[in-house]
Amino acid sequence: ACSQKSETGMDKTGQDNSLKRVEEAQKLTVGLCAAYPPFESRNEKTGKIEGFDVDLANALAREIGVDVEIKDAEWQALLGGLTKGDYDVLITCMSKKEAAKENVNMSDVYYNLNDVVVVREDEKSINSPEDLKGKVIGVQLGSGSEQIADKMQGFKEIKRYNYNPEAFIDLKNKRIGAVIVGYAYAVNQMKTEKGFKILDKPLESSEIVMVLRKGEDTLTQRLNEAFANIKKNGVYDQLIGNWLKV
Amino acid sequence: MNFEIIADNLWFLLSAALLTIKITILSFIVALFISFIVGTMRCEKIPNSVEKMLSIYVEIFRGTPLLIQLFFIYYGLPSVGINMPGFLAAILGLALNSAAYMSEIIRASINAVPMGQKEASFVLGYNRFQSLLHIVYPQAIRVAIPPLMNSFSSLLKESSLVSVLAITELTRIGNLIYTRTYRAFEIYLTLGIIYFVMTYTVSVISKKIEKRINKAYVS
Amino acid sequence: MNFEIIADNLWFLLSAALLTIKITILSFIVALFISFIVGTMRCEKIPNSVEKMLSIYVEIFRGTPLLIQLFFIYYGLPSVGINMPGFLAAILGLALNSAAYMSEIIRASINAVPMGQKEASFVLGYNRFQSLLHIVYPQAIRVAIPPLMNSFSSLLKESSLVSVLAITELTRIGNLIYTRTYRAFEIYLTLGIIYFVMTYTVSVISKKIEKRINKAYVS
Amino acid sequence: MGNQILTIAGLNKSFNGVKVLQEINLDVNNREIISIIGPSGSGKSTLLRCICKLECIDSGVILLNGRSIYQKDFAKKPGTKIGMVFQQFNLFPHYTVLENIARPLMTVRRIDKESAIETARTLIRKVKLENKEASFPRQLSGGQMQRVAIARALAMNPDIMLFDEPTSALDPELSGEVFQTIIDLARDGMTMIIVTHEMSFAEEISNRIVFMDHGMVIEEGNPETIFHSPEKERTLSFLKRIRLIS
Amino acid sequence: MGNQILTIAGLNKSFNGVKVLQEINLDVNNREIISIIGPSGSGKSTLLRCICKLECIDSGVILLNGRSIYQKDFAKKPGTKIGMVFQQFNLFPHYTVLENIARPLMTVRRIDKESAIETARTLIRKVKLENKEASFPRQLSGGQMQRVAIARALAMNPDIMLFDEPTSALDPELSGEVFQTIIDLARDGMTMIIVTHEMSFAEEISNRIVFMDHGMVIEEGNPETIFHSPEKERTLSFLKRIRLIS
Ligand SMILES: Nc1ncnc2c1ncn2[C@@H]1O[C@H](COP(=O)(O)OP(=O)(O)OP(=O)(O)O)[C@@H](O)[C@H]1O
Ligand SMILES: Nc1ncnc2c1ncn2[C@@H]1O[C@H](COP(=O)(O)OP(=O)(O)OP(=O)(O)O)[C@@H](O)[C@H]1O
Ligand SMILES: NC(=O)CC[C@H](N)C(=O)O
Ligand SMILES: [Mg+2]
Ligand SMILES: [Mg+2]
Repeated sequence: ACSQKSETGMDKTGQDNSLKRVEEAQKLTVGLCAAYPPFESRNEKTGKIEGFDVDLANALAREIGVDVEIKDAEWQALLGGLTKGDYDVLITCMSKKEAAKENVNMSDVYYNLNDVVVVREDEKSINSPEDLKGKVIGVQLGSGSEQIADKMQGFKEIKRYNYNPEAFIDLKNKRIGAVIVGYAYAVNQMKTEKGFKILDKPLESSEIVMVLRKGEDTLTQRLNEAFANIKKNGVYDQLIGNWLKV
Repeated sequence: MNFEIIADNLWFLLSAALLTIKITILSFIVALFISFIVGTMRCEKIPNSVEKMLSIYVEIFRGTPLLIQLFFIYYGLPSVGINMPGFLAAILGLALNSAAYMSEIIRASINAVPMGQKEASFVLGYNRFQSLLHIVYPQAIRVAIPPLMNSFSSLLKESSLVSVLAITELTRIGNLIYTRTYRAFEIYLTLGIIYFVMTYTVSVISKKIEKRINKAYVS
Repeated sequence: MNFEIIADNLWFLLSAALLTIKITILSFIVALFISFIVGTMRCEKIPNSVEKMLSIYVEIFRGTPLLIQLFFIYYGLPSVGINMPGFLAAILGLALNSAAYMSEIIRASINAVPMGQKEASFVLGYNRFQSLLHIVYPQAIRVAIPPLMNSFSSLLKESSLVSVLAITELTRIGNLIYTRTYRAFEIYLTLGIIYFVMTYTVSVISKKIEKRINKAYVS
Repeated sequence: MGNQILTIAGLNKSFNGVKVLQEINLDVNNREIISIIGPSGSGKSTLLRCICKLECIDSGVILLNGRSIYQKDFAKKPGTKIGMVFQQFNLFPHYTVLENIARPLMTVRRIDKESAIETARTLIRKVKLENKEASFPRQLSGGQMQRVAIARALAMNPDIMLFDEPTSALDPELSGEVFQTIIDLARDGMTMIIVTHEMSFAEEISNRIVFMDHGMVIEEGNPETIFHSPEKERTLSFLKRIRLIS
Repeated sequence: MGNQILTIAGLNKSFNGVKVLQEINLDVNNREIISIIGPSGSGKSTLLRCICKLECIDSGVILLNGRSIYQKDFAKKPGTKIGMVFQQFNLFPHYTVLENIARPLMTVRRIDKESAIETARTLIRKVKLENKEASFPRQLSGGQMQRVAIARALAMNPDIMLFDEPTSALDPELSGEVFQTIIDLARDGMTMIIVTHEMSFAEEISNRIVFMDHGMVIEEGNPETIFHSPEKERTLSFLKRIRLIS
């Protein structure tokens, strides 16, 4: 069942040709799931996919000297799509834990993201993660937040949504008591939709990485170099300022 | 290929299948109820405005995707103050959708009862309601059962869509196992088999019932 | 209520609707092709094993949810080396599913052509293929068109499911707009209207065609 | 006049603007047996259907025992019941013979089950179908079905019985048994209006013959006169045609 | 023997184990006109259907112009064409009269459109339907349809024509025109086998009458003998019955 993997990552001799492939194509194909502002989402005015990850991808590609093609996909399909060969790299706010489910290459950590608990503003009974016992909480299916929730004990029920926004709608409509989600998302969420608050005490921190196919070391290395460069030249900080400043 | 995952999760899958069956049966009952009312009313002389409304209901639910109907009911309606739990929304969405199709079955079946039956009962002194209950329905139901069994099968399959409302029925459980194991082939194959066994059972039962009805009518 | 969002995104919605139409038409064409082959073969004398295989194909695709079929094709098949882009998987899934239903329509329509027609053509010296092409199909198609138009409508609605394969057709665009704006009511209402307009158009066209066929057959 | 049971006066009826019954006047005395004859489409069935309210009328009066059949509580008063026997029998296929007769009694008259069955049995004996009471209509011959239909109508204890071509759907051999049942009824003193194409039967059983054509009563009188020396040309030509065929 | 066009010897045919044709022997000479008569179910249609290969046979030989009809390239050799006219006409409803005749020529014989139409027109004139060539079958009377069917069969230039009760589906008035067409054909010297229940027509047109019963040829001979002094009891009783009815 593994035979088809050679058609992408390795050439016939088993050599890693991933960087060569990208350079020859003059294009880095980036997979992401555009339902996670501020990292990636579809601008409702322009219809373009935008966000921190998109700008990061562009900055890195510029370093390498290629173009970027963004491919939007279902969150649940991303890792499968990567192994199938649909993308060169996933830049989609994916944590090491999320990616570890599959045998993949990971870049250096490009962001540290806390998972937090979000509740309704008028919520009195939940003031710390411990208060979540006996409550119904919502998470996005297949996300790191889901893994955290699965590890914690004592919920009445974990509702697993295709997308975080659905969880927030249910939170707003009092169908669930809390949502566990990445901090940046939560902050962004509260900009568009009032009536929520973030519990002070964060849950766990996740290391966000770029994810590549197993064995594609040359491309992984090149991306790490490029990342180091933009960190040095200030582009990275500018991106943080644009998207993730709280 | 690795079917250990399936073996590990079999219990999980089967109890989810049970929920799928429960959802299907519940929404079928509700749909049956709605479709009988709608189908019957559309056969009777009713005010034009009511007839118009019913036909709009049928056309809308048959003319738009079930997926959109489910999203609208569950995520859309709260903003006009109608807020219901996911399970209820699922049942309601499935039932309203199926009922639109089923009401047409009921209507056709009632119309298949010869006019003379209604006339005979009227002359004997039955009122509209009695005539319907004692004379028309019992005959219409024989005609309606095979297509209604078919609707039940469709409902069983369509219930997979309520997974989008975060209800952990069979399809959702499949998705869940998938995001943990990434063994899509084995998982969706298994789901397919479970669904197939269910719909196949329904079709076998349906054929038996049909045969019995036909036999009763011929002998 | 806030329909500004809709106004802002109307252009996107409409171009997504165009993609929906494109997907529908493409898969309908593929389905038509498959269903003609399968439906025709099941009417002709073919080896028992082939007949068995075709009937299994039809039963499986009619007996399991389209959603599962899509998941299986897109996520499951790559692990046995069959790897295709989402768009292709969508078309293939929709087409295989619809074709299972449509092949039964084709089969019934071919069987509705009187035996005498095939016999007359045979006696005149037509071979099987010529008889099919010149005599049987033209007559079968008249019978098949209304139910096939209905299948087209169903396909249009079912194409909403391919949103789960991350194809930015109408339903997924709706979902994406909704991720940023949270205006579920307005968005899904609009989606519903767009779908309804499309299916309604199909049904109007279908009625016109039907009328024309009937007229041609009666006059 | 005191024993006039049915009075029809100035009855008009049209379908979609086409006059089907025109100024019909007809009086039926108690215990009288009237046969209506006339060509196809002359309005015979429509007249019967107006009398038992299966059709509404444009103008005119229909009185049964002096009460308009359109009075609100008409069917509830004693002496205001009309029995109708159809050409197509219209038995209820999902009821046995016994149920066909007993169920309407239970449903409409709210008679308890035992008495209903008793009445039904008496009537089944009357139409000589004792050994068929558990059969379903589909297991009976046409003649037997029609006799059940007559018994079913009789069970409601009607003041007048209407027959719309009761033997037209039957083979000639089967017509005999139905005629015999009607003759028995006549002997019991039932008031009847019979639409029929069987001239010899009409002549034998009737006190009066009504000849209709184009929605009008052309001529009426005793059987002797109508069949052997009708006044009107139209009656004569109709009778000639009918005799030619049979 | 030299002008024997069709030879049937030892033909057996059964449906699901039931013998329908038993040891049929029949020779047809060139220009001969044979009528097959016999009671319903005696196998007349089945015999014709075997000759034109609509049914396969259990055993026996069928030779047309000395060649087995089961030879591989049978229909491609000259002098091996069979025309068949059905009781139900079986015209192609989606073709006009002209197309019904011309299209098979184009499809089967690969004759070019102009010549096909020309041939078709000649035949339409022959069956006297000049003013109907653009009509569709549904716009024709039964007699006209059957004449088109005859013309269609003739167009293929057959060596022998088979007719299976060509007028049974027609009103008596319409039968005449079809008979006339067949008589005209006879005059042109066409070899024909006609299954018919019209005894007077059979007597008038045939050189030979074949009487079948229970799948066997009971008696054959010239019309004079068969109709007026048959040898076999069965033939006599069949003819008596037929005359009684008509
Ligand atoms: N429901 C209807 N709608 C329109 N026209 C009708 C309807 N019922 C009857 N008619 C017309 O009314 C006329 C009288 O019909 P009716 O059935 O009373 O004739 P009839 O004397 O009973 O004939 P028959 O001997 O054939 O039963 C006919 O011209 C018929 O076409
Ligand atoms: N396809 C079939 N399958 C089974 N039995 C058949 C089939 N076709 C004909 N038969 C049987 O074969 C026998 C001969 O039938 P055939 O049609 O040849 O009789 P026929 O002489 O043409 O009668 P008719 O005068 O009624 O047309 C009949 O008993 C018929 O039931
Ligand atoms: N693009 C995305 O949807 C990111 C998902 C995110 N990792 C989460 O925890 O939900
Ligand atoms: Mg009548
Ligand atoms: Mg025959």
